[in-house]
Amino acid sequence: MSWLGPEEWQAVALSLKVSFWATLVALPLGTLTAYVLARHSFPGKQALNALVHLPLIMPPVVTGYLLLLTFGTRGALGSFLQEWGLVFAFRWTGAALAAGVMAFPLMVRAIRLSIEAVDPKLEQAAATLGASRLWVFVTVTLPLILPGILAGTVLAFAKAMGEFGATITFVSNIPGETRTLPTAIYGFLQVPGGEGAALRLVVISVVIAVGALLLSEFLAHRAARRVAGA
Amino acid sequence: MSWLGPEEWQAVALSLKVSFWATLVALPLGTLTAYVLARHSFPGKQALNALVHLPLIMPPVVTGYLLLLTFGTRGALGSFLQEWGLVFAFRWTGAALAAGVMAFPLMVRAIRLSIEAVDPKLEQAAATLGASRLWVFVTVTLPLILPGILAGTVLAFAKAMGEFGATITFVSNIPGETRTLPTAIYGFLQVPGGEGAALRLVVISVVIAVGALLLSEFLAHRAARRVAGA
Amino acid sequence: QITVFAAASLKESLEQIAASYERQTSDQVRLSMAGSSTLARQIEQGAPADIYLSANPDWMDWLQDRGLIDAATRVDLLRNRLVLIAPTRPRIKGLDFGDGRIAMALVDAVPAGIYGKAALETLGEWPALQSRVVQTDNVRAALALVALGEAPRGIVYQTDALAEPRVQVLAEFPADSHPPIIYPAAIVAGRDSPASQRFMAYLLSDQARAIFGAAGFAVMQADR
Amino acid sequence: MSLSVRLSHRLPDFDLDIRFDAPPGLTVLFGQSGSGKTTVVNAVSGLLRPDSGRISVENRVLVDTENRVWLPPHRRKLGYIFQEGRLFPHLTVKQNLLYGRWFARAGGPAEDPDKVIDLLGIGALLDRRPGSLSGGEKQRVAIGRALLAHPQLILADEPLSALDEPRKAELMPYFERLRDEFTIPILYVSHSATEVARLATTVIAIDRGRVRHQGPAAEVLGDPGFRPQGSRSIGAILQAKVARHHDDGLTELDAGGASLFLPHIARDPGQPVRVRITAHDVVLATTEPVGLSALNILSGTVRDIRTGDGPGAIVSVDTRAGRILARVTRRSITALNLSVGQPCYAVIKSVAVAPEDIGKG
Amino acid sequence: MSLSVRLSHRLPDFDLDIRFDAPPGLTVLFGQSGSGKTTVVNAVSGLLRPDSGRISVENRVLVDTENRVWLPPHRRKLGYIFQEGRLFPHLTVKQNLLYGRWFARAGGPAEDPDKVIDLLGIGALLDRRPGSLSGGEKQRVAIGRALLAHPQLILADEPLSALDEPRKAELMPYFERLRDEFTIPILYVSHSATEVARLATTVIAIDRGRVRHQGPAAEVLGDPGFRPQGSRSIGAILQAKVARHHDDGLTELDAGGASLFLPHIARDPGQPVRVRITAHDVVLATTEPVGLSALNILSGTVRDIRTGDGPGAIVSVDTRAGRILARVTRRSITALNLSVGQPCYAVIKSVAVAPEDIGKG
Ligand SMILES: Nc1ncnc2c1ncn2[C@@H]1O[C@H](COP(=O)(O)OP(=O)(O)OP(=O)(O)O)[C@@H](O)[C@H]1O
Ligand SMILES: Nc1ncnc2c1ncn2[C@@H]1O[C@H](COP(=O)(O)OP(=O)(O)OP(=O)(O)O)[C@@H](O)[C@H]1O
Ligand SMILES: [Mg+2]
Ligand SMILES: [Mg+2]
Repeated sequence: MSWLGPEEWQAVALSLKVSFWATLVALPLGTLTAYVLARHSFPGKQALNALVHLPLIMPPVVTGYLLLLTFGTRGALGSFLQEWGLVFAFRWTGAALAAGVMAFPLMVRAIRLSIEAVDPKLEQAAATLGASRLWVFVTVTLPLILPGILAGTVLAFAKAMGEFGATITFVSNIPGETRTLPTAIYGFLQVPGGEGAALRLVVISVVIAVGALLLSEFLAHRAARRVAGA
Repeated sequence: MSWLGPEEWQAVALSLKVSFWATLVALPLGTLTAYVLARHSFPGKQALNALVHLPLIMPPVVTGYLLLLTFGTRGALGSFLQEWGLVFAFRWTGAALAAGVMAFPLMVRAIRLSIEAVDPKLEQAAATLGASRLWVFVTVTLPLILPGILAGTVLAFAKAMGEFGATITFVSNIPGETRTLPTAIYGFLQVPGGEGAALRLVVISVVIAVGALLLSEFLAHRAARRVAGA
Repeated sequence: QITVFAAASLKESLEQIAASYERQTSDQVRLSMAGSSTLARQIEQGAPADIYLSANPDWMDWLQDRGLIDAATRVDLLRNRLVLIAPTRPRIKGLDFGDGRIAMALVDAVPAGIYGKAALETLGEWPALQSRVVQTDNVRAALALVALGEAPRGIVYQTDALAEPRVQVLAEFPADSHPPIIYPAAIVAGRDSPASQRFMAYLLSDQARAIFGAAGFAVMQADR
Repeated sequence: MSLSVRLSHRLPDFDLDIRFDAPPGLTVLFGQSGSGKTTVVNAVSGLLRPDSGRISVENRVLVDTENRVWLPPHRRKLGYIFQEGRLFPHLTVKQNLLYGRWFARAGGPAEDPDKVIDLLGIGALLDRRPGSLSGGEKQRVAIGRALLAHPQLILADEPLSALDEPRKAELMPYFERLRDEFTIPILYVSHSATEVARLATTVIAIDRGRVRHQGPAAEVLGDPGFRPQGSRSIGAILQAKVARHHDDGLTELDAGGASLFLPHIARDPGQPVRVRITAHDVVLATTEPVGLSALNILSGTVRDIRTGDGPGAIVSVDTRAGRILARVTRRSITALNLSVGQPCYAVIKSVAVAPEDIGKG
Repeated sequence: MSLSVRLSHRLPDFDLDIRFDAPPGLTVLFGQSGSGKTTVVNAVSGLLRPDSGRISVENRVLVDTENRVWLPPHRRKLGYIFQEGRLFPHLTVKQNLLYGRWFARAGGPAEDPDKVIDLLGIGALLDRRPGSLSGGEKQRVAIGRALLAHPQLILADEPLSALDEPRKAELMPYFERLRDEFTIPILYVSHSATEVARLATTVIAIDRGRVRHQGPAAEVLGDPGFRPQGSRSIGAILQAKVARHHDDGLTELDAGGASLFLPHIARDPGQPVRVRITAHDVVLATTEPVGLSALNILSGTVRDIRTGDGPGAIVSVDTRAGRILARVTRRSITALNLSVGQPCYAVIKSVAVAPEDIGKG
């Protein structure tokens, strides 16, 4: 498309990369967290639950600031992880982290709701047939919560595509490294006459996210039809 | 608490009011939308689905801007509604609208997942006992999706408490009218030395939202225990 | 009652001014603080603003072009200066860009960033420094990056640098290295009332100037 | 005809094409697992929309695809006892039971809930929720829920299969009462020959989606050629009247002039009863037996002898009480030299007639 | 003892306190709805953690609260047929059937899936998902799933209740084979006297959470004082050997020297069988009857006469074949002047012995 400059394409590509990785890494963690919250009770459970929801509650800037304090080069965890070669500050990885953190509560909620809807009697049946807890999860729980996983994934992906406040606060806006679609859009909106360019980018990001949404609907529909038994 | 000035208390009260109304109005609409998306298929269904997700996908500033264009005093819908005495622009009602719109996809997703998990056989059983479609919904579906409704409500409320970008873009940051907690936090972060005050407000908003979260967990837990049969 | 839409960076000073103004008159002042662009668009959409106070002339021009402000009332209220900052330790002096990241506001979008980029271009440093620049959505975030030590250098307004004890000012950019940093104010079209005029006048009063000055702004002469 | 069903519907791998007309009373759908019984019931209930067909109950047309008539399930005035319970998990047992009443409609028997609860033995469960009930308890609540909905048509899909014998024996008279006193049409799916024999007015035997036998219960069950459920279900149904109750606990019946002694039947003298005499419980004798513990010895004439591949044979004997079927071995036929037209005696023990096999006339 | 259960557990409104020891073979839990059968089975399976107790199977301790032993369900090597199916809705029938194999353990009979599928008649359903199966089809898949899991202990909670008689008749020999050939301990819940009589090695009758009767099947079922399921379940179990197959389709059994003629039994001469003669199928005679279609007439001596409140009585007769119970009316006892010690004849029709009531010895 000729109406997008190379810088914009770069932002599109970066946003895709960031959202993809944010979603991918959040998925197993989110599933685990959702499972633990849905099926276990332990001291500190509600604290974990609140922690997961924090990014939703706080203004994104605050979340970004806290990420900066924690995962920045001077941050407690950041300096520790840096020794392991894992750098977030001013890197696209940091953008992915911010997007992942912001998307996490949405993902966990969706998956948790699905897990709570699984009939424990089926899991018990699997156990009597010799499946250990892990196998029960993999062969029974997981396939049954597929709709929730899909919903959580698409919510997280959409959120990651749209995340702006925490990302720019945490990793700034470096073209080619952390300049995602939303920060580019924000930039265009700050200058008079930038609306046109902003609109183009909004359309692109909507098209991508809606595409992901439709794909997830299609997959969920297929899974549901199979379970209903056709 | 003496460490909050009257302006801050005003912001707290306003945020509560805005979030409460945003959630309250979104609830029936969100439930209806979720039901339609979960149980019906019609042309344009995926368009509706995409529309619901838009606020999640687009950067909040864009959503706020679109709200401004649509519901502002000069906006197409805004000027129409104004004749009916419904003014959103630069009013707390507008803040509630922005918060509601931003929270809507989260609420719809949660409720929809729950509806999809309800066994249609139970709804059929209710129909054979004489319940019309509406009654089936009220007496069977609704009580069974209570966990989803609670999850959707608390997600929406938390999101509304934290919503900033769309709100400030749509209704500005007018004390007593549209200055919610997040916009107040933003204001403090824009001036030197405001971090302390910002932090206090963050703590308040976290306390409120976590309180709502714990309440919802407690209610969901009770509902679940009752269904499991004690 | 009058409503003032003002750039968020003016929050503290304006709140003090409004307070003292309210003490002196029976008028009530409401301050709505947000980004200049946000406010300008809201005024375009009929926001109930009486006075607009922008952090840069561009958005004021944008409104003026659309006839949305009362051009006759427009004044350049304040000036600011651009400085290079670093964390307080180690102590350095001079226009030393060091190595590592340089935190700035968005160089194509946010005024502080635009001015900063212009200054660096004038000084011929931009090509060399460009790749080291990290951009934030507002100048306060750039300041925070330096204060936290995440970025070893930053370019911010003097007003911001003065109030942050964790940073030191290395140098001030020459005033001619960038377009003048001007905060214009004007009464919104159709909002011209005795009350708006009274407050506009108060903004230019000595009392107000003293408050702005204490915050680090350079006060313009009311010569237009 | 009270219940008229024309139904054709295709499912992947299964093809249903059913037509039957049943008079008022209880119609049993009989057939092996997977033969399409539940599918038929679902079509009558409106939960399944058949590809084509017409179903009417006492002149109410429930569905008629040709004339585009479609009554939605909630307007069919049903009491549907599902094969799998389907209790509402969020409601207490009591709320489940009274659910149908909330939508109470005119007509249909207004059963007293306390009586039904008592009959089903679920009085202690009222405040519980279905999640913690045992299998049979769930089944009983499901029965109660359907019966208390003021139904004008009862659909019962294997309602008693999860229950123990004494409980079954308690519930069968209840269905008889619905059939006889309230004259509600009942469509009843069952695998049990006892239930069929006792309750059925009409039997519809289906097999792989098609009706194989249909007719009055006495006819279908008395037909020696009908044995879809194993030979045990063959038997004759005799119409009789209560003649007298004896002090030793026996009830004397008058069956077409012949006396039959059975264990006490709780019905007043003069009332009609019907008695199922299963063929394998009848002993034949060529000379009048003496010194036997069996109290009922009916003289008659051999009407028909049918032998199959097996060692057994079905002998029909016409007696004053009606036609009686006896299942004997071919060896006995040879030994006794039985032939059509020959006089003989049918020996029936009083106690061999199971209490479940005695029903209201 | 193969299966040893000591169990006490409190539920709201229900208090379970069960202790029994069962020898190898098939142990039937018998009792009315809500008596605690499923709760016991769940404790054995590990799905319920009892408040206190000890359960062991063939010296494997599954749980011992005192010594803090707890084997989780997936290590108990079970094949649990649930009362309510519990098929995996996301897997095909085939995947459901083979689920247990994925976790295949050493030991337990490695049944050929094709054979089990064939026996259950579910070959045509393999690619379907449980959602679209009929009630009985689901039940059959659930049985197959448990049997194919290489179990070392089978728990069957009313496995046959949703099935029709012919299918039941086909499946019962299969459980016999598991019991006899593979010697897998089986804990089996049933409401059906036929199943109990045919399959049970040991009967545990429970009532409101307590064991009321326990012992070998022949003993418990032959005890005239035991009639929890209505009088039909009383009967004697005779041990016999196949003597000969006759051309006319009858099989002659040798029961302690006496001959019994029954419809063909598919077992080789010399093999042991056990036959349940229900008390209400036996006719007593004081003089040797002649000209009767009944082929089996055993002479013996009245051992015991028990009368109750009803019109009936149970007469125990010692014959060469073993003790036989006869249910007759008190009127007959008076008429025949029966008394203890008196010689008499027990008349048993060949065909009165239901095929379901004949099992492997
Ligand atoms: N969670 C629970 N809370 C309270 N009572 C319970 C709970 N679970 C079971 N019960 C009660 O315990 C009793 C025994 O239940 P169980 O399921 O063992 O019965 P059962 O003998 O299997 O009956 P059925 O033949 O009807 O299946 C029942 O009365 C049941 O209501
Ligand atoms: N949705 C479906 N898709 C494909 N086949 C189906 C579907 N629903 C039912 N069937 C098949 O239709 C046949 C009839 O099912 P139905 O439930 O009517 O049997 P049934 O007579 O009630 O049997 P049971 O006694 O086992 O309950 C079965 O073979 C079943 O597998
Ligand atoms: Mg069925
Ligand atoms: Mg049970």
